[in-house]
Amino acid sequence: VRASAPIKVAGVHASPVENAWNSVLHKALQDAAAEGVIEYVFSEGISGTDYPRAMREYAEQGAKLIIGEAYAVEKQAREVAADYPETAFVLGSSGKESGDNFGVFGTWNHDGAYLAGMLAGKMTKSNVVGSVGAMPIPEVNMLINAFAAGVKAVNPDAKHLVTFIGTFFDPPKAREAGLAQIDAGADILFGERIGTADAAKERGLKSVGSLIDYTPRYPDTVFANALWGFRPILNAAIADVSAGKPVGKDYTAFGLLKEGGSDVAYVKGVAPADAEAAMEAKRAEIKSGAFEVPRITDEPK
Amino acid sequence: MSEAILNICSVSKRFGDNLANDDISLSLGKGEIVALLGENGAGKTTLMSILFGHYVPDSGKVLVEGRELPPGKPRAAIRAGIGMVHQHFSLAPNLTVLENVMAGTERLWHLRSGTSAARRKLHRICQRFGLTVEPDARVGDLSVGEQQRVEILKALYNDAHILVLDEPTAVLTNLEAERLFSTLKDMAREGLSLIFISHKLDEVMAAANRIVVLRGGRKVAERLAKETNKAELAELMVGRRVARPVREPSTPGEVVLKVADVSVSIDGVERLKSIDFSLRAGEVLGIIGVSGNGQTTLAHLLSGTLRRDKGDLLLFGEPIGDLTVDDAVRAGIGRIPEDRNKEGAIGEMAIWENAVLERLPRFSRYGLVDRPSGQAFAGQIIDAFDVRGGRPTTRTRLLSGGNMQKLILGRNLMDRPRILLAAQPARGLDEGAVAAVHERLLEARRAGTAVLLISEDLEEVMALADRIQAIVNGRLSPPIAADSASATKLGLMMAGEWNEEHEVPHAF
Amino acid sequence: MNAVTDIFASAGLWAAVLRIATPLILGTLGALLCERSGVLNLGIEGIMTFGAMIGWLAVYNGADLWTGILVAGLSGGIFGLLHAGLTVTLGLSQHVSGLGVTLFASSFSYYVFRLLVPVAGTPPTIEPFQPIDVPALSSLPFLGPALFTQTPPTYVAILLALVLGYVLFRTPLGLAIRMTGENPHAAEAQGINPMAIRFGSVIVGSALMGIGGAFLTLSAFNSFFPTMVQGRGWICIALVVFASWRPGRALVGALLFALFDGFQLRLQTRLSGVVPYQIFLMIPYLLSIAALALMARRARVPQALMQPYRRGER
Amino acid sequence: MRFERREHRSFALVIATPVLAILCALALAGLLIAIAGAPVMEAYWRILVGAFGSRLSATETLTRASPLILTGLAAAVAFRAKLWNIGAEGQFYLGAIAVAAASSHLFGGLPPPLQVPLLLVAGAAAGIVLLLVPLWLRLRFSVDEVVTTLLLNFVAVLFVSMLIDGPLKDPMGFGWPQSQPVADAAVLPKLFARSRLHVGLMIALVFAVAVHLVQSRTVFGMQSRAAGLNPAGAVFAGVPLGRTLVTVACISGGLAGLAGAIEVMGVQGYVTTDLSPGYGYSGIVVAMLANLHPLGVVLAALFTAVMFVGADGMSRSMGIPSYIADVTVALSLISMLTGVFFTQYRIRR
Ligand SMILES: Nc1ncnc2c1ncn2[C@@H]1O[C@H](COP(=O)(O)OP(=O)(O)OP(=O)(O)O)[C@@H](O)[C@H]1O
Ligand SMILES: Nc1ncnc2c1ncn2[C@@H]1O[C@H](COP(=O)(O)OP(=O)(O)OP(=O)(O)O)[C@@H](O)[C@H]1O
Ligand SMILES: [Mg+2]
Ligand SMILES: [Mg+2]
Repeated sequence: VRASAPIKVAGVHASPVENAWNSVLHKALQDAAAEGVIEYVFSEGISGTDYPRAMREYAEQGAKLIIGEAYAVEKQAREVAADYPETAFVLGSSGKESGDNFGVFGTWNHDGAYLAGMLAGKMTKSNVVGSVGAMPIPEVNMLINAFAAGVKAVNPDAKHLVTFIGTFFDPPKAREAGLAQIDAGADILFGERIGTADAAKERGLKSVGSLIDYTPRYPDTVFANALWGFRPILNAAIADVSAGKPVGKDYTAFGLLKEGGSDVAYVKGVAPADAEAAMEAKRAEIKSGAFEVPRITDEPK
Repeated sequence: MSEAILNICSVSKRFGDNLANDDISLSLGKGEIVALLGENGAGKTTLMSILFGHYVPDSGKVLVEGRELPPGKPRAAIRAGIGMVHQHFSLAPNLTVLENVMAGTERLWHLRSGTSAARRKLHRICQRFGLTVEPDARVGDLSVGEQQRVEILKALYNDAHILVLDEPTAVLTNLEAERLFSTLKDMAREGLSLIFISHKLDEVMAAANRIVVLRGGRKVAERLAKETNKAELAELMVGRRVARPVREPSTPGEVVLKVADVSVSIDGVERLKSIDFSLRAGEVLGIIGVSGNGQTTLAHLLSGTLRRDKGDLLLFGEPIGDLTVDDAVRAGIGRIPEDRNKEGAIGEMAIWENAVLERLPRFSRYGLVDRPSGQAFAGQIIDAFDVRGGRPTTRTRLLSGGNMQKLILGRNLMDRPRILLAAQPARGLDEGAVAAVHERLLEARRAGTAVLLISEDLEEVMALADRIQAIVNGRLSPPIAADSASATKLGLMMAGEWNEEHEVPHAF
Repeated sequence: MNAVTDIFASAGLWAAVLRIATPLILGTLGALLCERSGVLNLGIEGIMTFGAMIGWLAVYNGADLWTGILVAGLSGGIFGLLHAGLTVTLGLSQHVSGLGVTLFASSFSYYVFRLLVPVAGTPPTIEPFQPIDVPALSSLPFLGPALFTQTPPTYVAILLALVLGYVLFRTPLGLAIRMTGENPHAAEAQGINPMAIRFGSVIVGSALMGIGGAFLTLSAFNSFFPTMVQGRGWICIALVVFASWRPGRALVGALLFALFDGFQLRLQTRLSGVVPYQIFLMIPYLLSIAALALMARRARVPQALMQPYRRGER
Repeated sequence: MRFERREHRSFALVIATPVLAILCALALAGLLIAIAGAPVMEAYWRILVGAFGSRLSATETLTRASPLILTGLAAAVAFRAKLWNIGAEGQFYLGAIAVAAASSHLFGGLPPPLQVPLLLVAGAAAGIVLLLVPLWLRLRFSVDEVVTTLLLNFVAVLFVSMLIDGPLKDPMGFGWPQSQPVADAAVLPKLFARSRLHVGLMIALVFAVAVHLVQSRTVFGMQSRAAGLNPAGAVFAGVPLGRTLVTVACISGGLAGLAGAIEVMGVQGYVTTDLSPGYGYSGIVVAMLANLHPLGVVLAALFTAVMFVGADGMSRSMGIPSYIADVTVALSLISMLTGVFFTQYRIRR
């Protein structure tokens, strides 16, 4: 990123920024602002009805780049972008880019989930692992499927349980779902939702985090995380904007492990050494492009 | 009569522009029964509400045994030994008798209700005054008479030695009222002091030692019962001589309404059992009966708000099946409901709206209400029937009971109905208003209207009706000519004593 | 079917039931107390949110857990005061005021939270209540782990249900509250001050709601998230109806609902995706409506519910 | 101290009270803004700018007011007849999903002049159906409708959630729970280019006037008012109580369903479970603010929309937490309700 006047970036978050996914964006943007690369303003908890207005207001206020999520407003978001050709929009989306100024990115941290699954598969004593997710939407499905695939890759006999809590925002409920899985025999939990690790912690078991690094929050519980970093995507977008290049493209790849966007973060020495070695080997393969983690967006069973 | 136990000193109370109590003073001796008399809206209830602490007086004070009561504190009044039986019952229908009686009698922060002690105390009081009720019955399941008893028990349970009863007999049958007054007299002999409010001069003369008359918020007279008479009291109340009109002889015309073998059930209970009667043009047919025996059902049936189970209704000789309100209005049946506040008018609506609501087809075109002609109609009623206190656009709630009754009479009589159904037309009204209503009914009769008068007031029926039938337990007695009727005979009829068959009267 | 019996035979389910039920018990008791005095309190969802936030915030700033509970209760009481002022003193329509309180209390808690806890990443945590073992009982086979290893607020909630039942049906105060809910005019005629009773009931009831919310952040979880109350308040309103305004039945109703939820979470791990999860979530609402239809005839609804009381007005 | 009902309201009072109420709400909101460390006076200015300051903000305010007018009318009509319909939120969602379903499965091929009215009717019908359930429970079992309509809101949203997760799920929605979109022919025309303001506003205004005329001029209006004020009296006067209530429910539920319909056809294009930011609930407060007067509902809806859109925009330009918008709306609703009360009552010692 070139050192020039910071460009004005606006974040529009449909959820409160506590939500793990939004917090990844929010943190990356805050960091960039702290470094003086951008000037960051944001709105959070913006419902679908208000979302397009927030985008328009920021565009009218002179934001050069607008970061956010188009999931609930795919159609309208593109209309807004078409109305403000001078502003760059880069939004989390399951759809395609459109025009010159509407770029998209997906949340592909399944590489990390696969690798964490490889550790979990070797660690489980009961041979049962569990995943707690919000709702069976594609990106959540892909993540949980990748974790399960990682487990199966090293331990084909392991059983994998899945629970969806039906909402994005109910940590106590995610915790109950986790406890239910433990009661059903699981001894390692993959927490797509915050709250899951609390169940593992309560029962003295291990857990895997997603999107952000949960280990500091649950030092003895969360031994691995399927990290997703937004900074590479952000940097790429900022670079395009600064260079005056169109942002109408798919930025997802910048979030892949191969590109340094996502990764696995794990506490060394928790999993058996051979498991860690196997996992590191696979990680190198992914990096080199020799191996690709399957992307399955069907609802996990 | 010893020392005054209660003194009300120069009490005044204003509601908006309305001076409801104007410098009223009143005293009550131990063991004395004072009757408070006055027109509707004279300020009786207001005065008693001040005494009991429901209202704060603008000036004046209340002394009990020489000590001043703090204003606006019902608790203090109860502690000072004042018990009040309200004009409109104030009971919690879902609670038991015992709970209704006990509530508020103990320190709120006690950790446990003294239910068994309370039960014993209630039992003692019941015994002493001969007021029996089942302590664990749900109040909502009790009859009106029993509820009245619960109200009195509530006051006695609080060790009241001054008991205030606001129109206690308005909803009671004659028999119940008699029993109530004999209990009250017993209480007075036991040293209780009583104030009661009533519009019924007979009761007042029979029970009270002393009578205080209010008019327009002021005390206008005070008489010992033995030194006055009904006529004087009526005059004092209204401020002029009032005489109830009496019917002059006439010859009735053809039969306009015939009810043949009609039965009606409500919620599975047969309320009317094969009743028969016919009504002729230019006559008043009086139907008497103790409340609860089916007269309300009969009134509703003929008003068009109930369906019959069997039998025929013949209007002007034609069978009409079930009568609806629309049918009734179109056929020229005027209807005066028994409960004017609940059924007769919609308080929050304007006078003109109440005047036209039941005859909207006449005051509308293509589904649109014809406001000007509706208001004109209401104006005519106001002029012709001397409705005081409002213009066509005034909210009806603001009218007093008597004026509301005139409005209801007016909207029915304006169009010269062929049949007029009058259920308890003078209930709760003062002497002046009663006379006015009776005059209107007789006027309609003279004009050829057939009047069906349903009433519990024997005096009223004897004064107005040409023929009288009694309704007992859903059955109708054969008619007798009013000229051959006497209070005793009618009393027997209301007890079900008529010739053909012997029915067990409705237990009360 | 085997799966079902397995689930019911696991102590974990029953322990979960008590945990899930606790905030519902507290909220339902609060709503029930308000309604018994004749005031519908639809502010519950917002009051629970605020309780969850402020209780957590107090502990985060160094207060101990019980102080956090107390603070949540107090804040609930203050919102109760607002609701009572609008509905009892002014006699405004209760459902409208309640919706207003919910709107205000929830948005206000998010606002306060965001001002005081600027975020980066997931919100900070506190050390929540730990399960305590009831001496002797907790070592019972099955029953011990199922019922007697809960956090203290759970025991308190159950105790409160019994206490409220006792107060309502065995003490003079309870009788005064019930009479006010049935007919405030009758209460006043007995020397009871219906306004004071309603104020007191709404304040105490709302305090219970606040505590119910705080359970979410001080025991069920360890940090606050906006929108985390997730409709639990509305469930409580339904449960009051289901319980036909009796604390004992409210306790049973809350446990039953929690059983559905706990069962549903366990069933999913075995047969995921057979029945849409929405069906499970609808059940408590539909059951409450059915319960209402069945008992409405018996008219045990507090008769003065939602009717403003104004002194000296007929 | 006690309150006494005013029989006559002076015009000055009717004007002064809401002004005072707004000032009071703004003062409280200002306090919160000051706590956030922002300059209060500028914030007030920003609220104004945010609500009317540009073509964008003005059209956005009106866009938000459109469904609020309809849900406000839905509540006002029902409350007048003492039918306590707290269920406009659920009716809104059913109206919306009915439109989405009908457009993608029934009428999708029809040209706009046919399809648009048919869809509006479908939306209204769905709202009606949802309200008829609690009404039936009330008429048949005398179940109080406050609680049933409230509870059905949650049932309705869950039902919609189930549909958009299942049979009505958009296959092109990348697995997200959202309904199939309405056909292009069903999209309501925009009133201005480059804005979201659509003819739904006109529909809402027409209905406000229509409801006003029906209530004040027609036989049905008078009868439904009577039924609300005093059912026994209405029956005695020959008002068919059941039929009147059913008609009222049809109007009320229909308006709420229509609100959902225009929101889908005019703004969103498809249904998600966060389609409504509480339009149904706000509608109730809007109706109360308007004293249940249909034309007042238009003003009250505008007021609510101005407060929200203005404060929301202000939060963005001042960089304070965006939750301030909801706080401001809540404060102004509460103080307006209190204000409306004091136009009806006076304090007496
Ligand atoms: N709560 C009130 N608010 C306003 N005015 C009232 C109120 N209560 C009574 N009034 C006024 O006080 C006057 C006296 O009313 P009150 O009820 O004392 O009459 P009353 O003598 O008891 O009549 P009735 O015989 O019909 O019971 C009425 O004319 C009425 O205008
Ligand atoms: N809450 C009130 N506010 C204002 N005025 C009232 C109120 N209640 C009663 N009034 C007025 O009080 C007067 C008398 O009322 P009241 O109810 O005593 O009439 P009434 O003749 O006694 O009727 P009824 O015989 O049916 O009891 C009327 O003018 C009425 O407008
Ligand atoms: Mg009277
Ligand atoms: Mg009186």
